[in-house]
Amino acid sequence: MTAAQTTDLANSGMLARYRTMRRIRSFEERVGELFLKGESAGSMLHLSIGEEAVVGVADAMDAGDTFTTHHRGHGVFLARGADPARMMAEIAGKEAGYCRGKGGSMHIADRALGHLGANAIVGGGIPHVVGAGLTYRNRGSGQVSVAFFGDGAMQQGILYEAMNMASLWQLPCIFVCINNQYGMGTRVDRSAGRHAFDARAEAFGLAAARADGTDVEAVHDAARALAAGAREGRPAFLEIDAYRFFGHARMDKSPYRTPEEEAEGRARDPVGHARAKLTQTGLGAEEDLARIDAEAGAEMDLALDFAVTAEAPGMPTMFEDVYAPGTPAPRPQAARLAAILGEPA
Amino acid sequence: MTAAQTTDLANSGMLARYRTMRRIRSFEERVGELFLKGESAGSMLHLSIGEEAVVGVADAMDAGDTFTTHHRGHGVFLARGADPARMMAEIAGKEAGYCRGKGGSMHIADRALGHLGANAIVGGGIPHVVGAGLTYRNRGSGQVSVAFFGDGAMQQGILYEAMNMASLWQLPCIFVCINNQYGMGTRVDRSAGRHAFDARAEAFGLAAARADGTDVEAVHDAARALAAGAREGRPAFLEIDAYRFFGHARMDKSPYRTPEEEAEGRARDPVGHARAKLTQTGLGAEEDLARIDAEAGAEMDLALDFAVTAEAPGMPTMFEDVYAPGTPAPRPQAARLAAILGEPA
Amino acid sequence: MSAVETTYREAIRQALLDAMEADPDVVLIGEEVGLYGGAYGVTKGLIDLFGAHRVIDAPISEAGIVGVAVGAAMTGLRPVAELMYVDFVGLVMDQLANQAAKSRYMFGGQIGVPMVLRTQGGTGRSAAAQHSQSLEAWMLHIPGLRLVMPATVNDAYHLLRAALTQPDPVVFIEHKGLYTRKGMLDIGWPDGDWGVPVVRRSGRDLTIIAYSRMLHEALAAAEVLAGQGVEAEVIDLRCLNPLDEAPLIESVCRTGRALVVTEAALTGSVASEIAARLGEACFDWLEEPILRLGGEDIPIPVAPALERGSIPDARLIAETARWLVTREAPQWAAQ
Amino acid sequence: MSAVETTYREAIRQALLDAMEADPDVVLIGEEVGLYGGAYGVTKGLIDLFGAHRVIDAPISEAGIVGVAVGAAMTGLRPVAELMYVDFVGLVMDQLANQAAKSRYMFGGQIGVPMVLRTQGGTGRSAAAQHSQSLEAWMLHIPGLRLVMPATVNDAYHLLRAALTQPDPVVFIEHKGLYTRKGMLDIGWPDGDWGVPVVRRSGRDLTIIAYSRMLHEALAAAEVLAGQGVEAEVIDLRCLNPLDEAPLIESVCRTGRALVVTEAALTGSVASEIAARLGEACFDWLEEPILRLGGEDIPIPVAPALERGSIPDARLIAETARWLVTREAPQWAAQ
Ligand SMILES: Cc1ncc(C[n+]2csc(CCOP(=O)(O)OP(=O)(O)O)c2C)c(N)n1
Ligand SMILES: Cc1ncc(C[n+]2csc(CCOP(=O)(O)OP(=O)(O)O)c2C)c(N)n1
Ligand SMILES: [Mg+2]
Ligand SMILES: [Mg+2]
Repeated sequence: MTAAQTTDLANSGMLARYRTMRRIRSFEERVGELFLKGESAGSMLHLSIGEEAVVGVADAMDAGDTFTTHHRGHGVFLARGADPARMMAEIAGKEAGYCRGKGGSMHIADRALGHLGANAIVGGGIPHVVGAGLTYRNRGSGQVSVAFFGDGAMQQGILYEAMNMASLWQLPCIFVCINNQYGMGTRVDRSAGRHAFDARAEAFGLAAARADGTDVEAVHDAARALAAGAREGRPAFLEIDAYRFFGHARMDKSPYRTPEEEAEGRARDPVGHARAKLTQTGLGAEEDLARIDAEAGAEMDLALDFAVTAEAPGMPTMFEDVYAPGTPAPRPQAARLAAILGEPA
Repeated sequence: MTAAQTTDLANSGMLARYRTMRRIRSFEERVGELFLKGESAGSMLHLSIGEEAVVGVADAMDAGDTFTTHHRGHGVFLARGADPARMMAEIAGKEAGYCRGKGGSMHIADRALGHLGANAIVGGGIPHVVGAGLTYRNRGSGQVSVAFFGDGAMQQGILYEAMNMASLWQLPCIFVCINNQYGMGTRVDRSAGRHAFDARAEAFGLAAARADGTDVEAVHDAARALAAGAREGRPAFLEIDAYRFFGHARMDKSPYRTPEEEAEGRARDPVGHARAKLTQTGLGAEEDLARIDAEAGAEMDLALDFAVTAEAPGMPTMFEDVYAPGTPAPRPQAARLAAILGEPA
Repeated sequence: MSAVETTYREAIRQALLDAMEADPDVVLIGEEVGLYGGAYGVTKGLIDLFGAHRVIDAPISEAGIVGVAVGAAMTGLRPVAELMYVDFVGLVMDQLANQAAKSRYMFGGQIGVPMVLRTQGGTGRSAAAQHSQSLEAWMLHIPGLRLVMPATVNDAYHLLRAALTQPDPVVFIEHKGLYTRKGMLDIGWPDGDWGVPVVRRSGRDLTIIAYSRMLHEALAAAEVLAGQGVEAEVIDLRCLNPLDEAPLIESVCRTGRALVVTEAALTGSVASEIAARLGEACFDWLEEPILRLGGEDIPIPVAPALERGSIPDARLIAETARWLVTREAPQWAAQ
Repeated sequence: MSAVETTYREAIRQALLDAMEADPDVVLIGEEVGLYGGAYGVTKGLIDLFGAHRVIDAPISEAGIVGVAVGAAMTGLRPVAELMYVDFVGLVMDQLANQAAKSRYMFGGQIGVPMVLRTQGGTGRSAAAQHSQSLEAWMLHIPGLRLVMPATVNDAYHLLRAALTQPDPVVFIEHKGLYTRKGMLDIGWPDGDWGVPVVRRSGRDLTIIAYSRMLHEALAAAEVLAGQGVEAEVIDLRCLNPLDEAPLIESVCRTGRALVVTEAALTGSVASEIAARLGEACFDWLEEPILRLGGEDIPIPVAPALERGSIPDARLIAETARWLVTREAPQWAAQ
């Protein structure tokens, strides 16, 4: 490829990444609406607004690569190609959702797109990518598996067990810490004795880097470099420095931080930053960007409608998927009671 | 104190440390005999031969300080003043043992001497010293709590949770890794992706040091420095570089390592090293050292006899100590059966 | 002092507050217990009253938190470790079952671990499979632990105060669906002694045994049953360990019928243990089999209707109890 | 192929070996499974046959090991994770109960976790409170898991082979006291189907239900009882989940008496669950209460005599069974 071609590619890539970030932002806003309509399954909804630069990592992954996310994983999955309608339906607990309305916002997964599962246990999904890495190593498949998690998970012991095994066995794994500065109400300086997290990863033998979560291109460059190494068996750690724009979940009004701090944090807006960059560099004309924004909004409105009007799962489905079809399934209580109290035939 | 006085002290200290190391060596040899006599409670006996330099850490602790150990903790406890007879009796599962014959070799503890417990779960006792540190911080008591564990525990997640909390809260804690190069049959380079363990501790904000486990004085100097800082709220990590002279437990003949390696490892003998140093420097005359050796052997012979002739605990004691005296205790099965099947009075 | 109306949440907060004032060694340690005031607001404001050395915001390190509490308890403090959801107990079972529960025994009685592990469980918020479980059966199976699950506002206060005087580790499990529940709190008057079940309603036709949130479903069911001429006795276990079985045995031998209710997945549940014991103790007095009602043996689904449908409620309890007494099957069991 | 005599240990090793030859996706991962050959020698030599990429020596990171197995299973391997002692399961309950067991359900059936967790438990080696437990009751309480505990050499082989064909996670618990036990292995002939209890001895006077090492104590007891004119039927559960209760119910309804035996601490044990179910299903046919025998509700003491005395043996089973049938109390219950 000529240099010109590569820059074209990079440019179109930037525009594509902007579009994806905007779609994430619009999606999360609709999740808020879904909740306000009283149509969400529960209130444990964790918005990734302010963390859209994860798109930079998603774009550094190949088609066959897999990943797990934490509870704040909507953005990552959208960046990996999720259908927002099926996501929103899952968040609403509907049969048409990715998980038949059984998992909800914190447990979205999709085998087809390599999403091995969002997890509601902080740190719970991290070792799964090491297991995936083991599969890829043994098969020489060249795939990489990526764990996305928050700064809070940096204090979970299993992360270090997982990093050590990836390092010891040189597995194709990437550990991505989305540091949005908070675990619920606890700022990172109140949760970590020392929070140069890359130093921790290095001490376990990983290639480590930090990237500014305001700049999706910086994140993308860092991720591309680490992914190339990981594919060769040099597991890596990437910290994305971001800010959680809103409360931990829908109920949290963040009384534990100042409006000033929030204003500063929200100024570090990856979507706005990318938009400005595109206009400044002339890579994206205002009308094009406006159209992208409008399309994203419209797309997510449809997703919201789809979720609201979709069917709730039928009662008997509750007994499905506990075990694989064709294997002994749990006996419903009603059947048990009937067997005990029903007249002996 | 004059310089002369301090050196005198140090010198007598060196002699005392030699005596303690020799006593540990003799004790562990008797544990082997206890097993061969078929008088030990089980065969899960982990000898600390080759790790006697832990005396250097024990000597850096004050009277009120506390500690926990891993399963290979006989040496540490002896260095903190244990009565070898009661220890041996516990290893034999006798009522006269430190734990009434309920705990055995892997679960020796003694409140009076600050031993908060040996642990058979790798890493299990580590967070307990952080809890002790919390108590001492809240009370401003000036005490320090020390966790002794092996290189294997460096791969246990809870260690990092514990180190992070000690670092975050600046607690008076010391984490001592006795690196004897092996976890059962796994050499440290097969268990850790990167095994510069002090780098791991530093990444969590601890003061970290390594010391040559062949030289008890080097261990002692490092421990004294770290203990002074820990007492002021600067938690620390110390790695003692040692070698496990014999098998993991009584049954293990170490087929996974070469005789050459074992010969080299056993050449790194802290007891022999200290003895040579004392004679060379003229601080210990050969006859004095010989007397110390003989006394240690005689003392441990007595401990062995005591353990062998001591009484086994009575059957009813099995129901004691599950809960505190005076609170509801478990109902023996025999009583339950009698209540069900016995004729209703 | 006379009774005042308050909430289950407030009663627990009051118990913590009073215990901390009465005993300077009581400290709280857990995620978000300080500045945030607790994920469910139970510890709100306590950090302002007692400071950051006694109300300790911990990192997300559950195993470490419980391990720290064990060590603090061994050395003289009386820690209340908080596990935000009982669903996370899988991360701390080693520290709970192998360390906290066994230390006194392994060490021949020398070292006790007087700590309380506060947590909450249960369904009701569409929090899905990892935030809605009822895992008390795991704790019941561990000698050395105590286990308490209050259902009423008054018990929430008194049983927590009592737990904070115990010489051994107590697992204190609250229910997320009860925090806003109102009831009378009488600081001078517990519902009953530590370890003793309380008869919440008397009746002659059958005995319904429940605990935690299911107690209220059972009482609602008893009300319905009364209207149908069936008098149910309702007993609240309160403390699952220690447990004085005598009142249960006395009641079941009198009524001849028992329904044991739990919100947990039925298989391997507390209800199974109680049923097994009653089957042994009351055999000669039974008119009908000891019957268990519990959650379906499935993970908790997020869809609200499925979640609700997967655990017992007043209607199911009433219909099953009536079935047990009258032998007339309810509609849903007709076919 | 005809039957050959071998040991429980060898049968398990053979099952692993045959499964690894039959299916290249089967990998072993655990502490000391490779060079060391397994703490109890079960995997001896397998690393030489299959290499370090399929027989993986893991660091001492139990939670991580099970988490790695979960991820490997999700992506196409069939991992056999080994937990050296079931006592360490407290470190992995989150990965086991919240991850392995619930993934298929939470993800709407998309992602199964076909892994086996091999471990061993039980008393007999004076290994003390943290190396002698029987914790299967925790697993029984987790929907989504399968649970198998072989007692015989033939089952050790066949149930492990069967476990390695299951689409869902199987916890396979061996007994440290059975490894050297000899028995006949017939590779062409399982003792029974997966999930179906097996009648190991027929009798008319009572049904003794046991599993794992307790089966052999029960059979020895039945022998003694026969000499006293009491014919005990002895049933081996084998698979605790899935469990086909029909054979248990049929037997107990026929004999009218049941004794359910476990080595675990009795309270909250598998024996309690079985007793509760039989109490519900066999009520009208019972001559006597369903009786449970289990380990005392205490941690396991290290003193050999105390350890032995804390769990059931053939003598206690025989005397209790005889008591149940003849209503003549044994000496120790006389006073
Ligand atoms: C093991 C575990 N502990 C605690 C929680 C409760 N919890 C949910 S999210 C959260 C904060 C997580 O912070 P972080 O990892 O930084 O992710 P973020 O929410 O900031 O994206 C906590 C404590 C949990 N779900 N799992
Ligand atoms: C949690 C846990 N995992 C595994 C074991 C089995 N085990 C006992 S000692 C040991 C090796 C420990 O190595 P290390 O920590 O270096 O201590 P050392 O034996 O070398 O003194 C292992 C794997 C255990 N007791 N606890
Ligand atoms: Mg965060
Ligand atoms: Mg070692």
